Amino acid sequence: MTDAHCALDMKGITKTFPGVKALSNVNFSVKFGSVHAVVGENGAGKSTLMKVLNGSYPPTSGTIRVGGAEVRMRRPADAQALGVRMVHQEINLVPDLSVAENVYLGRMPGKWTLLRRREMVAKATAVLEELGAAINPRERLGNLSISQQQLVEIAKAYAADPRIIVLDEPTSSLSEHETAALFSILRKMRDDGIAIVYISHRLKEVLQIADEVTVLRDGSMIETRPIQGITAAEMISLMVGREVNNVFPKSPAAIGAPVLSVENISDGRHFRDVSFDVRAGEILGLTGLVGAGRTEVARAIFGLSQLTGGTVRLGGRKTAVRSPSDAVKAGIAYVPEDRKGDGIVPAMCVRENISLPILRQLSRLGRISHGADRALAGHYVSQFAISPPDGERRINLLSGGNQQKAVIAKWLAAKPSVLILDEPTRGVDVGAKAEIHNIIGQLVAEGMAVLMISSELPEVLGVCDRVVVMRDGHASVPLDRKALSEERIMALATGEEVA
Amino acid sequence: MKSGDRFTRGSKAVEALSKAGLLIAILAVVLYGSIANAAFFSTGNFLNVLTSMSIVGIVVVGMTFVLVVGGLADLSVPATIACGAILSLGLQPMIGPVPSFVVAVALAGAIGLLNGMLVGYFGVNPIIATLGVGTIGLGIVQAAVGGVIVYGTNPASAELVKGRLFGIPVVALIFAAIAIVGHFVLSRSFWGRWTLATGGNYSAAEASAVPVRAVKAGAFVITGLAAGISGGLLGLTLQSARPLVGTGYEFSAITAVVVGGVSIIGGFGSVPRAIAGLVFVQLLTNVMVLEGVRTPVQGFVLGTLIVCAVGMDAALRKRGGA
Amino acid sequence: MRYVSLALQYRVGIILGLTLIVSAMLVPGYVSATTLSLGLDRAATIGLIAIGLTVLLIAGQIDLSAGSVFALAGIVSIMLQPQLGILPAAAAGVVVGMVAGAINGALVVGLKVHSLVLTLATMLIFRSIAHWITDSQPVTGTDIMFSLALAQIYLDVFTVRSALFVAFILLLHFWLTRTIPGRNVFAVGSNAVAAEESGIASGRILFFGFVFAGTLAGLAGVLQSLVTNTGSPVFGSTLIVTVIAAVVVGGTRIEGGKGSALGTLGGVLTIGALTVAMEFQSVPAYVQQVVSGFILILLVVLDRTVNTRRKAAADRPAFVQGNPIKQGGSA
Amino acid sequence: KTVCYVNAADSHAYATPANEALQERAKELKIEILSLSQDFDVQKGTEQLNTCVARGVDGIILWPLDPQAYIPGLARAQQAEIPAILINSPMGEEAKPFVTSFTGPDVYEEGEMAADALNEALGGEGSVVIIAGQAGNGTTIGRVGGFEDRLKEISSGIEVLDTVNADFDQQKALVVSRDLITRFGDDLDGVYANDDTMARGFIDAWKEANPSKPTPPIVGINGQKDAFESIRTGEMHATIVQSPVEDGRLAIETMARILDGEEVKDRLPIPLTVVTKENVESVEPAF
Ligand SMILES: Nc1ncnc2c1ncn2[C@@H]1O[C@H](COP(=O)(O)OP(=O)(O)OP(=O)(O)O)[C@@H](O)[C@H]1O
Ligand SMILES: Nc1ncnc2c1ncn2[C@@H]1O[C@H](COP(=O)(O)OP(=O)(O)OP(=O)(O)O)[C@@H](O)[C@H]1O
Ligand SMILES: [Mg+2]
Ligand SMILES: [Mg+2]
Repeated sequence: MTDAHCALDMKGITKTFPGVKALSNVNFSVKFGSVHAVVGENGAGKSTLMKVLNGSYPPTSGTIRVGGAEVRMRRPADAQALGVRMVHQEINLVPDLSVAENVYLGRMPGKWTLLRRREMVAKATAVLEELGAAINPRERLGNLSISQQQLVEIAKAYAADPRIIVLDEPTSSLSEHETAALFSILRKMRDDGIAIVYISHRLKEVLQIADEVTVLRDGSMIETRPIQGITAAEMISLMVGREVNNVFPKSPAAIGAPVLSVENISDGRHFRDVSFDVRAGEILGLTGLVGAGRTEVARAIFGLSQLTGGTVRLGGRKTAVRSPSDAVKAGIAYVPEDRKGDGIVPAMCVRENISLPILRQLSRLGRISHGADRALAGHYVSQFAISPPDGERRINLLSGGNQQKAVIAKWLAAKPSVLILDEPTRGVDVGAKAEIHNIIGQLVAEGMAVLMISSELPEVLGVCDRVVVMRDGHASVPLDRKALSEERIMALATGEEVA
Repeated sequence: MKSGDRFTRGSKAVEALSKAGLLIAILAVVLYGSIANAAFFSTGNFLNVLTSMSIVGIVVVGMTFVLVVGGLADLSVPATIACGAILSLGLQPMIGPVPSFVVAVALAGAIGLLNGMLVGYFGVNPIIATLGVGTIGLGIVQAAVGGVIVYGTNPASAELVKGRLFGIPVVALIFAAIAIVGHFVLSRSFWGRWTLATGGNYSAAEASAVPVRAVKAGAFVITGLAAGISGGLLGLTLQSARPLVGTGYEFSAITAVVVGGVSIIGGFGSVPRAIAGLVFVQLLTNVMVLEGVRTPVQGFVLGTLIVCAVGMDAALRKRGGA
Repeated sequence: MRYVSLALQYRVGIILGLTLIVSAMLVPGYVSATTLSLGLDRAATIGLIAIGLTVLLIAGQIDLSAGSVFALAGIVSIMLQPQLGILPAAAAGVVVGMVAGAINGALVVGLKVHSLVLTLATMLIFRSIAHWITDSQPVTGTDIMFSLALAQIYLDVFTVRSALFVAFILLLHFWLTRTIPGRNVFAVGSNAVAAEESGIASGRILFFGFVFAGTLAGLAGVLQSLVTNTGSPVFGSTLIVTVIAAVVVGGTRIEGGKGSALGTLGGVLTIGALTVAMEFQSVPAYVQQVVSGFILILLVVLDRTVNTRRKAAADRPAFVQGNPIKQGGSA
Repeated sequence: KTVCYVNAADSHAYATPANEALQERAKELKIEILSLSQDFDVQKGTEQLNTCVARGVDGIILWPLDPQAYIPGLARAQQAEIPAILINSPMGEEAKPFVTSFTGPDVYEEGEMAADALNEALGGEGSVVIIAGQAGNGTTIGRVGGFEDRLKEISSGIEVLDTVNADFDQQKALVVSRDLITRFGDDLDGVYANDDTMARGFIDAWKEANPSKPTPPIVGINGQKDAFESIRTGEMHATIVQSPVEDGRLAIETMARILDGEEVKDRLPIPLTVVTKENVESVEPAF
């Protein structure tokens, strides 16, 4: 493989972490002027492979060639010197610097260490414009929304004129519009001869943009194929090693009385006059573009932020939820969107994470009952097939999907009557996604009321009974799913059509 | 589905080593001490060490909570100790020894509460908050007593504290009781689990219905109470108290906790670890004094030791995959 | 609302102004060239150390050993006077500060440990060395006349010390806001992992941050020892608390990522002005303590209330993050 | 007239009564006092001298904590023609040209007196330990230096086994004493503590270790009430009384005389009294 088109050639890459062999003997190569997709289940090792390429993790063994020459990547700076740029799965920016400074982080323009700020801002403006992002380059980065930060992350890699660019799930928090803008840039870069590695769980996007696709499973390379002649179903079966047919299982459940109703709630900042109700045995979808205010609605209902107006009723009774513990008492549970930040306590084991919200119930005279604690974790580890099936393992050593299952388990242990799920399948692979949908299906079958926030329209249409669309802090009335299509939701979300 | 054999338990050995490391170090000091100095290995000497470490040991128990909850350190300890010592002696003529002690500890707890409110509810950096509260507290204490020494007026209470029960000094028994309660709370109770969770990931704990603000504040209240008890006992044993009695106790306590391998970033640690750190530091100091090592050299050795302890801990933690 | 937030942004300046105005009205003889120049000279010692600490705090680190370095550097600059002569000995003292800073930096970066604990340890170590080499006795310089000359006031305002302080703080301001390494210091303090991922050698920045802080503490110590013609192992033992207070009052965030040189200037001057004013009124030391503790907490609480926005995932300060230095992300 | 008083600390067992006595006497003498507290920080004190000069006072009373460091400040005062005197502790020879007088007890002399007392109690020989104050502190240096020099001077057979720092802190003294007692056991014939507080710490440690044995001769300094009590019961051999009240008063009185244009002696000591069982009933404790 020494042909001139070969931008990147990784051979026999193995990477072990204490307790986990994340990659074993992976071969991976990418050509200049092509988009190479990498797919695989959660924890398959996609991000790890890219971090090895980026110099963030030194490989345990294996060789890397860039443009035909063997190189050693000891730190990210080495990779950057070779023209490798990476857009991380998790946003990895400096909140206290300006947008422009973030775009040029590590390579600000200047002479004799003197910074040329005006030049930097002008260049950043141009790059952001090209990406279709309306962001002021002088704004402090920490003040931006997650999706805007994601765009800055992309702009940062793009602005560096890379020879090889790696995008690790760049679209997970982008709207369709922003995704489209990104794709047109990617196509342009490809035509300029840049090698692009594209990681995504959204197989539809992969089919749209990629020229080749590599499938990873359990840390091993399974296959590399041209995109022509491969279907989503084939990719899925390669990823999970078996056939998965029903991507969005929807089990019918008997719908009962409203459990949670909110009337004209506002928080004075992110949303206003939002009203809806969630009924027993129902999945109510809450969708919209990124930044529409869905997460804030959920956090406010759960007591993580305060409402400034409106009423919340549970089982018909007016309730004031001021803190998450109020919410738990009232029977509300919330699975947050930022798993790493708000979902898990990384240094604790799975068992300790699961029992956290109901510790008091497990305790007598302040002492946690050891038996009850273990039993609870054991129950959920086996019910949700959390892998590895060991409640004593530290949760941050689990893959993303398994972490997510543990977070959901944590909340089911609290026996809520309303479960709020915020992007429960974001960044989760198809296999785990189906499992999570199954779990949700079972829950509503048992009569739970579920409020599910999701940006993925196929998921919303496949799973939810009714859907509320949010735009700019305002919510539509709940719409029956039979009356909905992706186009209709998009129209409501973008405001291009009066409902 | 996914096979479990990709997952090994590589971190166990490292974990065991990090636990055993301190015990080995303690044994080494004991061994060296016994060989080097005849007076070292004797009941009398060990009782001395035990008595000497009890007062600071009580603070160590509290400080462990502060470090574990992610509160960095409580620098207001000298003020709290002074408050405990001065009030428990100064109020004796008015309300009697036991009520004075209770009032002293309660007021120390109130200082802890103030720290806790600032750190937990206002989000002030713990270093700044406790530094500020400590400065203010010490200032008020000094203004209150005008610098003069406060003497005890109740010899019976002093005898009680200085006495022995079954041959063990009473202060050491009090310390042991507090350490056991502290250990139980941190490792077995829901409050302790909350403390670990809050230190481990504040937002996740908050989103798991842990009352994070209260838990964070609680760690400072616990330290305040502990320092108050410590100060009260100090006052009673010495039968005199000055505003500056507590100087240096905050550093001694932090040193012990850190040498014990409790993470200063929070989310990890236990009372026995911290106490093992304390025992090690105390025994080492004892050996050095018995050997006639000069004070500056002692400081040098102690400082070097902390560097080694935290360095080793960081190295082990990294290999343990934290 | 906009005025309020503007006022909060420049709160150090406002507090400093208020202090000066109130003092001028209440304290006779406060507004005079001598008072101000001597006040500035007093502030210079704290100020020089504060300059180094500002950089470190912005980078998300702290140096508790500055007081010990201050004493040690001063002692060396005095002890070597007979052998080297005054100025070379002074240079040697500054080098001692630099070396001490390098030790701190190498240990923090190399061992990847929290600087709070590490500099607590080196604080003990450097202080012990100071006692060791002097046998706990103060040492005296060779030429008292040099000290007297050094304490002279020039141009009615500046002493050598205060001129150095003002010059350095202006340079620091320029460096932090206008140069690439200066901006990188903010990047490292705000999110060390992201900085490292972007090819910024955060280890090197931290190392030189400590060297810089050590050098300035050394310089302050040498100047102090030259001015007093004395090197003492007990010098500077309570200094670091005041310095931290000054820097934090100046709006630098102790968790890293935020701060400014001019803020530090404001903080140092506020504390200096306040102290002089209270001393002019014979306010007892413990009341002074209460006042400065109160101002410290007030300003920090204000800072918190201004900056309480919803916490974003990336908005957590590096100082309390799991990996203050790069440890290569996590799963 | 206004006099600047740079004191050691506002809040301290000895300094506080001294400050108060000085203030009170000043009121009688119609002198306004500008009181600055060093809080035991030399560096602060050197700078406070500048404040005094800036304030343009008529005289300066300085409580030095270091034999040298204040000289430039004093020189500046001299340039401004402000007379300065020292209270409580003297400074080095080089400081002489800059100060008009030194009033107060001489810590060095106290060390000498303590040496004499202990020498006498032990009959000129034996092994002792010194429990010293803070390392590097002026009082500690004087009291230890005076003691050691005097022993040499009278060629006493007393051997100093060890000098340990307990920072004028009773608890620290208690802890180090425990170790000293373990270490030297029966070899310990006497103790010299730099102040009575630390002597108290030693006594407590001794009683813990040997509940029945009488204490060896202990000499302290300061003349605190509880030290007097200990001397009565025989737990302590001697202490040296220096009265803070006299200390403070003498300083301001001297300054008043200087302000009136009188000549004063360059050394005005306050009386130091060695208190033993013989005279314990006839002497007033210092505080
Ligand atoms: N720093 C680390 N320490 C220990 N284990 C790790 C670390 N990083 C990753 N792992 C483990 O390595 C495996 C591969 O993880 P990786 O993040 O590469 O998966 P991925 O394919 O990117 O998954 P996802 O789709 O969830 O992003 C997982 O089992 C993960 O838990
Ligand atoms: N970290 C942040 N700091 C400041 N404002 C933020 C932050 N995150 C979000 N916002 C703002 O809050 C508002 C609502 O955001 P929210 O996260 O609720 O939207 P969402 O619909 O849930 O979108 P997402 O897909 O990002 O979860 C938006 O105006 C957004 O810009
Ligand atoms: Mg990944
Ligand atoms: Mg959201």
